[in-house]
Amino acid sequence: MAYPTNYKYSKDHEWIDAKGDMATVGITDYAQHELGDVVFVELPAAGTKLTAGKQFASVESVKAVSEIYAPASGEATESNALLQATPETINNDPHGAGWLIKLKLSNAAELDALMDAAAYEKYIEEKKKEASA
Amino acid sequence: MRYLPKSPAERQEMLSAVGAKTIEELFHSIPEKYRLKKPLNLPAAMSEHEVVQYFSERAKENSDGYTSFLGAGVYNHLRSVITDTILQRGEFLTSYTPYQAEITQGTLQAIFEFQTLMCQLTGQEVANASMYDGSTATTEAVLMAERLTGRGRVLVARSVQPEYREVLRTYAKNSGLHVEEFGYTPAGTVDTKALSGLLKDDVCAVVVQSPNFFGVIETLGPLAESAHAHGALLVAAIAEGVSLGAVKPPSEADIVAMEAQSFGLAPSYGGPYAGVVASKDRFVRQMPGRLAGQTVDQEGRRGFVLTLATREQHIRREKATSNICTNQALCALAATVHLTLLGKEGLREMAEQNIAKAQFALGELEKIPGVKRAFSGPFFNEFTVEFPKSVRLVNAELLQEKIIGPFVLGTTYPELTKNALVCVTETTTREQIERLAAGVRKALAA
Amino acid sequence: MDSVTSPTKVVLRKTPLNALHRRLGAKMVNFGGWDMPVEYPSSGGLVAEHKAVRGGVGVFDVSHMGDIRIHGAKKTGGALAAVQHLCMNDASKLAIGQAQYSAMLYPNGTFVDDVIVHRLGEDDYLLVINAGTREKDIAWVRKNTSGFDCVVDDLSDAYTQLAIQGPRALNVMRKLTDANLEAVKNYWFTHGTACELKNTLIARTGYTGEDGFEIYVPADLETSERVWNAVIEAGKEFGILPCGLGARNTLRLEAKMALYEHEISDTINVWEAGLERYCKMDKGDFVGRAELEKARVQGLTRTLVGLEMTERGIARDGYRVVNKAGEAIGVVTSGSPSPTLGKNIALAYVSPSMSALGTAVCVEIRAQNCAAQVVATPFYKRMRTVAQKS
Amino acid sequence: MNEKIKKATRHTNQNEGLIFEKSSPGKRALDWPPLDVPKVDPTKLLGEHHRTSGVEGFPEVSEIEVLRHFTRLSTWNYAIDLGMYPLGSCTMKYNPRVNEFVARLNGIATEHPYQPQELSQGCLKILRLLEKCLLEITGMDAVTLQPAAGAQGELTGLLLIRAYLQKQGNARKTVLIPDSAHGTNPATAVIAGYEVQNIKSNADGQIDIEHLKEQVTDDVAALMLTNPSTLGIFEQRIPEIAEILHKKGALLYMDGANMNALTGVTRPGDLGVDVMHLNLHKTFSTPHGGGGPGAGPVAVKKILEPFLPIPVLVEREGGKFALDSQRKESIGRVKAFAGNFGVLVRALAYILAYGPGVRQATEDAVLNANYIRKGLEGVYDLPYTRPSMHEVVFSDVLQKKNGVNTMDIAKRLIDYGFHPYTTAFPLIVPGALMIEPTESESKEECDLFIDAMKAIAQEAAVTPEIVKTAPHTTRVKRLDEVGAARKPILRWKPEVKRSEAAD
Repeated sequence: MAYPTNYKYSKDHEWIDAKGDMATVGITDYAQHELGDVVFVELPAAGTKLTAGKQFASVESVKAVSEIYAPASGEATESNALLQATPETINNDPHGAGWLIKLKLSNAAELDALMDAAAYEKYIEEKKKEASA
Repeated sequence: MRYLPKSPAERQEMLSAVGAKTIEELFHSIPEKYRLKKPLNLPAAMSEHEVVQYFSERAKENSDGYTSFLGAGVYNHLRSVITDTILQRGEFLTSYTPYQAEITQGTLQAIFEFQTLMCQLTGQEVANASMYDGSTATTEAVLMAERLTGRGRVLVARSVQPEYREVLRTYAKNSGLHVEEFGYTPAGTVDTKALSGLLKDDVCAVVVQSPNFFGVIETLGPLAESAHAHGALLVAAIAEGVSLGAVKPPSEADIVAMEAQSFGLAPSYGGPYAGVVASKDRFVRQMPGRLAGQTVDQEGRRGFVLTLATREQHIRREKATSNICTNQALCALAATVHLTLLGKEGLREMAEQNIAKAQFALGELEKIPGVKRAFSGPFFNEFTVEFPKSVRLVNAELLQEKIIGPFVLGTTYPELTKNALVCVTETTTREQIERLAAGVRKALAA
Repeated sequence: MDSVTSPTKVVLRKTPLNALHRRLGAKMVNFGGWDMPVEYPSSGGLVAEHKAVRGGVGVFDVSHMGDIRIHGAKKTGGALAAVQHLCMNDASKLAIGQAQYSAMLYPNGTFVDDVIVHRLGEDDYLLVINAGTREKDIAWVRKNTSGFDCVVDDLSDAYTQLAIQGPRALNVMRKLTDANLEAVKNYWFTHGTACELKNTLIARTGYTGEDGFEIYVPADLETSERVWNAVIEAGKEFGILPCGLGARNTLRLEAKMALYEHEISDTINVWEAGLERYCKMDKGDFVGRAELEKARVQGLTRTLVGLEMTERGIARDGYRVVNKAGEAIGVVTSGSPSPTLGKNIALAYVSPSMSALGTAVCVEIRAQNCAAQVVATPFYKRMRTVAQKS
Repeated sequence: MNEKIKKATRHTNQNEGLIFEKSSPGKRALDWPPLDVPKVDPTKLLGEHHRTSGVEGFPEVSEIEVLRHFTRLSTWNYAIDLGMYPLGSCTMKYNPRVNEFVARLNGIATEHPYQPQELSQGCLKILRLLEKCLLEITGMDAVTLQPAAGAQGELTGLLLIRAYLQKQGNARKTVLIPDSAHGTNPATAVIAGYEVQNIKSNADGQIDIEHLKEQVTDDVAALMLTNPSTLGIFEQRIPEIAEILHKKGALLYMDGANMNALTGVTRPGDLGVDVMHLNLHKTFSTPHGGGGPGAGPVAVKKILEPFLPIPVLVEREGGKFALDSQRKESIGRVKAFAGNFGVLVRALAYILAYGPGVRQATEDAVLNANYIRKGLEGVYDLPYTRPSMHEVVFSDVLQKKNGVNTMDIAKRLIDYGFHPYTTAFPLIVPGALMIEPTESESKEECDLFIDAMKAIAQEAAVTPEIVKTAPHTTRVKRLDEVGAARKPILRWKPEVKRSEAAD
């Protein structure tokens, strides 16, 4: 699956799509692939404060729980209600309908620390090599 | 040794196969000086017959031949031969936790049926596959409430089984949970004034038991309302499950912690029993313990699996909802078979027999001068009476009559040294009750 | 194989070596519409031929096999795309001079035919197909490559194809060609002068489970017979024998190589046939892939296993396999005595629940249940040792 | 006739619905003796509390139906009674039936935990003798039989450590746990109020001593060690490890899950262990019963004795025994009543049957594990080559080449008539196959197992799909765990019939 070039990506495999100080956050196709069939998603309530690099949600497959870390700091304004009934949306459309939360950025500058699509794809290529090695 | 399926020749053969001369070689990774040189100092090996003999002799040193009026959390009810016949099937007895669903459908379906029965009994929406016992189930229920509310104060009624409260304190000590207790009224029910005094917005759960330790049935509706008014959850403990055959289920409670010993499990000097945690669907992700779920296989056939395992220790490790890895599957199976045998009518009749016998017993005791009912609240098969003198002295006299007297409330309630908790079940005969009354009369006269 | 022993009828097709076979006194049969030698009494018959191949060397006329060449037209890549679309194995992994076992599938994941794909050059491939399915195969290839930028030639009648098989095949070939055969590994091929024929395709392939070569020479009668005789001449010192389809069948059965209409057909899919190693689901789309994906999720309903008769009796193609209770649980696809193992063996499709090695079953042989058991396959695996220098 | 792999077999298969689907009003499976006291009116007595019409949805069936229902269900289970159950670190050994018999005796099963202690001397003597045996086997100084299972034993052990350190003035912060440990360890540590710090195993699967030295600070309360480790390898430098901890005032906790490798051969107490729990349902053969009940006694050194949970079994003058709950330093009560007495009885029956000969069981267990290791070496990859004790851990790397993983092999094993080994644990071995035969398996059964494992390796190489889609012989195929977790169905509900829905 292609990695949108207008997104930024974290080493923990979250993506963030920022427009001004409003941003949407989700997990990457690579992440959902590693995780397998998603069965449950735990998201923060609107108003929750997020700190870059700190856990803010968890995504569960049948046999694993993965913590999701905030790619940037800010305040959650909305969480994806769709995921409660159909968590598989994360598997089917990780970069689109499978988004996790909307976020009001407190420091847009943090985004500069993240990878762009090209850098991220190189990054996961490395990961795959390690895995196969 | 009769349990070991190898001949000396076979042992030699296997040894040479692994390339060792002596068995000792296989233990070389244990530093020589730490290997035992002499045999363990244990009693000499016993034949099957001798083993039976040893335990038969111990059995004779117990209460065989005595009539008991003890309950207080462990109840002597009728147990069917059928239940034990099923329990002793090797396929149930010698099977492991059903991780390999394809070859443990028997255990899994039985657990699923257990969960269903527990929901029907307690009026809750979801029940787990069982835990150690009523005391740990109550504790786990509180920890669950703590997780759900994120609060650290829990209010427990003093009329909850004393050992349940002690276990809760042991667990609470290090999880930063603060346990406070509140008292009871002359009716024997929880003191709602005292409760509302303590109830603030930092409370995670209010814990009550019904029928409570004094045998009195609590009214849960209002308790739930006041708890909810402060964003707290109501945890209802049930020590005597049979009561649910005649008493309204604790549906108002948010979490129910039940002891299932009354359903086909022998008193067995304190265990093993089976605890249950039942609750609402919306809380299921925070439930402790195993859960069996219905699903389908590749060919669309109904089957069962352990599910929502991500709550458990073997996956969550330090983030698990509980450190318990097992349920009490075999005890839960006993309860499942027993309740299936009882059925809807059977359980109702059983419960009503308990009520009738308890009422008769209270009547007989109240005829005795100086003996009076201690609490006015409605009760099931246990009730509290007050003697004109210490219960210990009365019980000592009763022992002469080969009667094990009622539970001495004074042991855990200093203010109740003259109060006795009498338990009567369908197994107690009219003749035994009359002997108790006669014995008490004699003891008080003395 | 019943088909092999049934008497010749109608007008059969002949290979350029047909007359030679008859001069050698071969027993001829109708094989998929071809008039082919089943065994050569002069060689000592099927068993002798079989043993020659296992222990020394034998030569087969396999000119009845079909050959389809697919090569790029205007821009390169068209042929590869076509082959990838047609065949289940991953042809993009082929180096020039390399071949691979593969198969063409129907959209439902069953077999059109199994093929050997040779990469002749840059965007240039040769598919060697079965005799019985020639016309069908060629039609299928044309139909399914129409959309691709490539050219499809049917070269089936252009070649006489000889298979020189056995541990001594290398010694024989050394005497016939200047090509550096040591460099030609199993399932690779080269072009070299053989029997004075320049630029002859020499492939280290075969259908016997032994080391061996298959050579492709011009199909005119003169050349064909000259080459055949040269091979026999060169093989004399190694005790070479002319071999017929009878031996070819027992040899491939011991090696568990599929035969069309038996182990594979238009009603059997890849998973059932146990050929998943040659089916690269992750190479991208190809005909049959989608249905195979579904079939995989549904799980197997039958699977190909090897049987060894534990009671007297020879399991034959089409016989029922039954369990102890006599309920049908499968069917035999090929069966015969194994000259190498000295046992009666068979391949059969059975329900997966009866596929565990050691499972006891019965084969219904003329209304009689003969005991057999599931055994590991292939029944015969050759030692991977190169023939000693002579 | 030559059937090399005898165990290749079908799984029993008889259809059976849920008990609720058999229910029909009026059927009953149990009758009551007539009431010998006056009948009463529950509504009058209980008022608003009265559940007038019994429990809604409870089944109504006859005795034969109940017996058949559960007997049929039982045939869908695999069990030790049917064959080898090589679940690594679970010690699935033979459960002697005499143990069941004695646990059900009148005067044993019938006793009430609150009955007078002078009428409980038999029970108390049983508990005392079991305590003595466990102390002799572990080489420790004191023991509590209270904990209901291994996990609760762990918690008890850590609470004891906490209480002990607290008394020195500082309970400390962290518990060290090897990366090879069972998931219960970290879960327990947290419930005991400690932070978890992982310590690495070295290439031999042993604790990296140098690394350990750095990690043992004044904040460390204890190290939780499983020995032999979950790799089935004995931790050789354990006395040294104990010393490192003790120097820093920390204690050594041993998870006794694998005691089946040591009983009668060496004693944790002599190795410097301060506290440990035992799993009576593993080493001491009490039946697993499909997942419990168990018992997890905790044995300790003298320094921890004052903190043992109540009640504590004490001997009074005149050789009388009593349960003492008046102990001010105790960590309190971890479970109601006197432990899982019924389980304790079975464990003692097991020990009495062996006596000092219990060492033979340990030897056979270790012999079986090494025999299987030998038989499968080369066929399966052996990531850690140090000598095996009671279990052996392979990995699936050789089979992965054909896309076959440990779970596939495990499921295929079912078709060969065995219960799978433990899959994908310990975590430090990717794709682990963890095999523990126990002493209860004959040479023949071990050979059958080896044959089956070889046959599967062969299949994984030639026809992987048959392995990947296994099992094929069970009454249900692989089940949809994803569906079960996404839309949980955790109880039966009656389907609403149209007619009812209408009115």
